[in-house]
Amino acid sequence: MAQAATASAGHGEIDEHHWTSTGLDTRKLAIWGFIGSECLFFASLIATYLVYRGKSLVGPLPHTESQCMMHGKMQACEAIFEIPLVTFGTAVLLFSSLFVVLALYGAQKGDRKMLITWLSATVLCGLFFVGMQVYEFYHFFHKGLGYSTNLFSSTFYTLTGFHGSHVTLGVIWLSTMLVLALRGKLPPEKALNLELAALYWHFVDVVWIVIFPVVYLMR
Amino acid sequence: MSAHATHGHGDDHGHSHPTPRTYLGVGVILFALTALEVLAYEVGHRPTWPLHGMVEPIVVPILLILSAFKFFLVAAFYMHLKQDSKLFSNLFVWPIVLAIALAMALVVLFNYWVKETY
Amino acid sequence: MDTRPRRAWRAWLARAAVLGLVLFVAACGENYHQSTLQPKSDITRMIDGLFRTTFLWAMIVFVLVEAALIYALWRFRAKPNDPEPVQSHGNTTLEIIWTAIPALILVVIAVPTVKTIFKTSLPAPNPEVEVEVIGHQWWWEFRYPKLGIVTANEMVVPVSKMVGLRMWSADVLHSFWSPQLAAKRDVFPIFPQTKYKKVNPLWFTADSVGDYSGQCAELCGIQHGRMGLRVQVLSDADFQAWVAQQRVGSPLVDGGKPPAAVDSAWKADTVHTKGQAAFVAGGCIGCHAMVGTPLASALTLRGPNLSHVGSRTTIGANMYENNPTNLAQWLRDPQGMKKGSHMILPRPLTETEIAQLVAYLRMHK
Amino acid sequence: MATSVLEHRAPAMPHAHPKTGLWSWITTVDHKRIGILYGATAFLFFLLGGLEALIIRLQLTGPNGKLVDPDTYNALFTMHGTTMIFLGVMPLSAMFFNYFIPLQIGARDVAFPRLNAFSYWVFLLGGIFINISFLVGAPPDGGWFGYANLTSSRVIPSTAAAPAPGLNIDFWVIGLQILGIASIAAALNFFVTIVNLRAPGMKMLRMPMFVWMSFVVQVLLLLAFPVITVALIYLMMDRNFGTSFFMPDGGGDPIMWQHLFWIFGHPEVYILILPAFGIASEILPVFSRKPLFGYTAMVFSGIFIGFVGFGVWSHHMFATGMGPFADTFFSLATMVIALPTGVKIFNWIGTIWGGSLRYTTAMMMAIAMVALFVIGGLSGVMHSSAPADLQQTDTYFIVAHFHYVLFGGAIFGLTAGAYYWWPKMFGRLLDEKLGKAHFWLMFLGMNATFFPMHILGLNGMPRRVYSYPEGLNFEFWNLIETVGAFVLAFSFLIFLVNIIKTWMGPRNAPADPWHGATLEWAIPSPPQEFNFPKLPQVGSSVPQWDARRAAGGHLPEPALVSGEGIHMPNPSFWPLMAAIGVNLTLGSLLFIRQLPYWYGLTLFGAAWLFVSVYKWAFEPAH
Ligand code: HEA
Ligand code: HEA
Ligand code: HEC
Ligand code: CUA
Ligand SMILES: [Cu+2]
Repeated sequence: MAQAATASAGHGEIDEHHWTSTGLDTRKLAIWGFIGSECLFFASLIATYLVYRGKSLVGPLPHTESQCMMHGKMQACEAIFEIPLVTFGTAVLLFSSLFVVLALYGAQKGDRKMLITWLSATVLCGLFFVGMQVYEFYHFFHKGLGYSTNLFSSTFYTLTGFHGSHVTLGVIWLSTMLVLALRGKLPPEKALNLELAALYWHFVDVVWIVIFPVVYLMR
Repeated sequence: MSAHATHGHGDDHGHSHPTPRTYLGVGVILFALTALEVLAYEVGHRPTWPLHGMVEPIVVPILLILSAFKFFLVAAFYMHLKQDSKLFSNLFVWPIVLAIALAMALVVLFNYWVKETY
Repeated sequence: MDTRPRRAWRAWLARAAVLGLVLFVAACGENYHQSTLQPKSDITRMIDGLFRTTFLWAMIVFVLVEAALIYALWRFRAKPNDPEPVQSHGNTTLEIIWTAIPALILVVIAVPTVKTIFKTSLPAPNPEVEVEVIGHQWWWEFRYPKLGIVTANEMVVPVSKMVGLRMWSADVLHSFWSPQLAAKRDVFPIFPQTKYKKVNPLWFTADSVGDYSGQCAELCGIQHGRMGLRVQVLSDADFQAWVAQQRVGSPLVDGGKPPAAVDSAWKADTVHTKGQAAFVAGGCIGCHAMVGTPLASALTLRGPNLSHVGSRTTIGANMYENNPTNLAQWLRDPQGMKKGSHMILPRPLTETEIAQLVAYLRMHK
Repeated sequence: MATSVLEHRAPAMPHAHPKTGLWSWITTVDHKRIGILYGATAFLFFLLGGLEALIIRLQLTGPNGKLVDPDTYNALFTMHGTTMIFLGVMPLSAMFFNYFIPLQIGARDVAFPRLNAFSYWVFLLGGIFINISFLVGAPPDGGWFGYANLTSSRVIPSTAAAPAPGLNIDFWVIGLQILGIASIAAALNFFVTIVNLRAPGMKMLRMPMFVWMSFVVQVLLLLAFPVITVALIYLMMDRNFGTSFFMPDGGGDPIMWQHLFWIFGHPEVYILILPAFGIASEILPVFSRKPLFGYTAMVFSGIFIGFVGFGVWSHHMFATGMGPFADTFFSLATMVIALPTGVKIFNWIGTIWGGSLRYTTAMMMAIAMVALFVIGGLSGVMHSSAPADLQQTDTYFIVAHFHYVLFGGAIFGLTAGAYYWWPKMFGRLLDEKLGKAHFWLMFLGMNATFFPMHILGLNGMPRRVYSYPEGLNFEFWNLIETVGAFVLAFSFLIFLVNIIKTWMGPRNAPADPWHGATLEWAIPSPPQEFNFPKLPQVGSSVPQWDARRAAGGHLPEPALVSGEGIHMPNPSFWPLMAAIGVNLTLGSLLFIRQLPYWYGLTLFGAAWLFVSVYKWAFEPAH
């Protein structure tokens, strides 16, 4: 790891076991490469959503009333989206991004209290967001929007579902970090471990920054 | 070995390390931007609200610009791309450029360049 | 090394080269009855011209590149005690030249390409004959909405008249390909519920009378290999006669009801009446529209319309010649004749029924 | 380098690693061993794909072939294409990535050795998974690009009840998803390795060309695979949960599948060819005794190919009727790729020009790759003209094109690499006489098999047909093709004989049998576990030539050293466990349509994966 290179640097000699050509940490490079790859994953999902926008054959539809099949008969269905709830979820996710940098700051400065406080807050926010999504899905389902009801539902659930599963993975990862922090196993030298999780978490957050307006706000 | 590798996580290249204050500031802006997004949405879709006529036709661009700005803030400050190695920024930016290009190409291919029925 | 075997090698090589050339020339000859190199319509001629341009330039590049390569291989082969070759690392002028020349060649190809794209990819402006092409697993349906004709696997068109096709599919993707007349284009499924319909256009003006074979060109399941088609180009007079004949009992004319005179003639004909009884009893009506049967007007059945099956030259989508033996075998064992085909008989037919049906089907020209 | 999330428990002392035995292979994290595993596995899959091709050829030898049923035939070409591409050429390339990227950049291992092992195991299990379909009688049969809606389960929504769809396509969908995980993991690993583990002094523009092309490939993999993953997920949902992503009856569009597939599929073909380009760029200079001509141009043309490769996908869809603007765009974009590729060809010729050419088998294979690829490339340019492609698409003209680039290009390139690097990998030189026989038969067989396909295609023979009637006169060239295919098979038998013969012979290879230019030739053959006792210092793109020149033309044989004090990563068994977890989780999805309670197995697999990943993360890496 790069931090251990300190010993030999400056002497014109290299520490062979910690040599990296760019001086950057290898794991951090990997997580960024992975994030780059994930961009294309979400791009494909979002592109499909956009292409199929407005092409559903039956309701329910996201923003407008429509005819849809419910309880075995065609009837008028209300618009699906409830903007206030998602807005709140979005804000929570944004805050969690803030919290996790604060936690990382604490980890890097060796401020255990700061680390644990903000990391717990992050995990809670993440859990809240997942909970919000589960609630939302449940609610939508009861408004007649099954997974295969129409193109909107399929693309919507797949896109937000995969985002949600990324959030879930992030929560698991951050919780692991939290446990380590509680056990005092996240000293400043190991802050990088948290940084990797945090990068992933931010990525999941910025994906939502795109999804929120594109899916929920654009009619 | 290059000198900067001695600094540990490779996260400060002579720039000042951001402080919780910066993070908080960014957080406030992010929140404000989200509020603006929702405001734009509401104004754009409620004919009775003030400024509706002005906002309605440009709701989508407004939303896209605001969210791009939010995206930028999180990436630059929270993901430390502002201080970190340029390489990381490249690893993020180019895939995004490709992603946007592909998504736009698909939308165009499906909506503008084909006539469904002859 | 002894030089003799080498010489022998060379002689053989020369002979092989001559043989190769002969074969290659033969390869472009008229022997192939489905060849893209034998265009017989305006659109395929246009495409063929374009192909020849690209082919010519590709050949030029090919010869130059391979010649340079082979020359270098021979000229610079290692000899004992070679000094170390000059360690050249590259040459910017050369790089520019060998980017620029290919770029020019590409421009030469690109210009006719784009021109032809704009000429070929749009629907026919005002076709004289309109045909709807509908792909089915694994046969083709051809409808002439304006002429009131529904037929299968064999499209009949007049010579020197622009034919406009509108094409779609009833199940999976297929691709309509008539190499000498119309090139190819995929057909996409349209189901009754489909809101956004993708109907693909194609058009051609055949320039000589003849019988041309073609084939489905998109993998569409087990019998994709035998989803053939024919296009018959007739003189105008022959075409008019064909139209008049096919209109009798077409689902698009009078709901499949034949003119009264024809109808009563048939009713007096035992071949017809017995055959029709077998047709109903054998379950054929479940999948086939047939003049005189209750479902004569149906357009959405599984199998081809059989009202004029006797006038077709092949059965099973250009798979078998339409003769009594093949037809009988087809009815005896459709799955054996075309494995996987969607023609599944509700029950095996008796030999009598088969004989009756064959006579009946062949009678309906 | 460690992958573990935590290293606090990692004791910094050298471990005694078991060096032989099955267990040592199962737990190995050594990039060289993993490379060999990749190579051996992929070669077996290649033979299997070849066997499928031979049956295809036998069926088509004469008109109205009756050897196999039409459905079996469909399965044969589907599995032949899938196997050759995903289980043959890609992992054969991965063998070379594994073995030679670290050696050529002067590293001790890849960045994440355990992730590397994981990739291999996932690939192996995924490959087995997809082939098990044959044993249960449900081999995939939708073509290697599995066009929807043939591959969606609701094909005919008519009155007659459609038969319940078999598992055929499910094997394919899930198998490709599993293989995708292996590819992404490996790509990430090599990407980081190349960026971060180059020896001191090896700037990016000093990297060997093989490493450069591999680098481009990793980027393409990282960017292209997510797209097909999404497409496969949609297809899986359409098949199992009644969605309509590609089904017109629900408003979806089968063309969406084609776009998503080819956005992946076209970059994929460069994923297949660029490693071979890299290998040729290693071999040609060495046996010409001249450095690679136009190094920088070669680097940038490779990058350019990869970049433009993302903007041409719809040239596979000219017949779908995209309208004149899209046709024009994709035609022109496709043509542009001829330019950087041409730059490569011309620079290769520039490399041998004025050289002193030694015709080893490796050299001959590499030259043949250049010569044959040009043919495939030029037919590619003929397809790129959209209206002309309306006649060519889905005919044997296309089959000719892609076998010239895939067999003439990729397989010749990879075989060249095998001959070139065999002594480094196994300490034994392959027999040159047998090698030349292999070469000539392969060259001959290749042209006999695939050249006539041009003629047949233009003369109207469509691809993917299980038989053809007599009247069309296809039989003569088909017969020649079949003969050619058996010549090819025979050439590979000679290769096998060569391998076995060499295997039984002594270890006779010096460290640098060819007077190579790059770092892998500076160390013993085969290399020791740690590769380099001391990280090399690199001053140019041909470090070994520099060293040789500095030493006055003769280098002493490098000595074996003890490796005392070099920490190598610990062997680990968790990568295999995690790979099993991946396979259980995804593999069990095979049955969700039929038997919902298989969800239990999915959950079990996920739990298994979860535990394995934690074990892996908390296991000491060194
Ligand atoms: C290794 C894999 C590989 C490679 C490298 C390529 C390279 C190219 N391919 Fe190919 N291609 C495939 C694998 C590959 N292809 C496969 C597998 C399919 C079929 C998929 C399927 O349907 O199953 C396919 C199909 C395919 C199609 C679709 C055909 C159809 O189905 O209708 C097209 C159309 O444009 C195409 C074009 C090209 C072009 C222009 C190149 C170019 O990159 C070639 C560039 C090279 C040269 C041109 C030669 C060297 C250059 C010079 C000597 C310079 C001078 C040249 C000129 C001025 C022309 N390919
Ligand atoms: C890298 C890729 C690759 C390679 C190397 C090959 C190699 C070969 N391919 Fe191809 N092929 C494809 C990729 C490849 N192929 C693809 C993508 C398709 C399209 C599929 C689709 O349409 O979906 C295709 C389709 C395809 C077709 C068209 C089928 C059709 O459309 O109906 C044919 C027909 O001749 C063919 C033939 C061959 C032959 C004869 C070889 C030969 O070169 C094979 C030579 C190798 C051997 C003969 C192996 C030696 C075997 C032994 C020595 C036996 C021992 C065996 C064991 C121990 C198990 N292939
Ligand atoms: C389950 C549906 C089904 C039933 C029942 C059925 N057919 Fe068919 N038939 C088909 C289909 C589908 C085809 C097209 C097969 C192909 O070419 O792949 C076909 C093709 C034919 C053809 C060839 C038509 C042509 O132009 O190529 C004839 C003749 C025929 N059927 C006669 C009959 C007769 C007579 C019966 C009753 C004894 C019958 N069919 C019952 C579905 C059916
Ligand atoms: Cu219809 Cu192939
Ligand atoms: Cu392509």
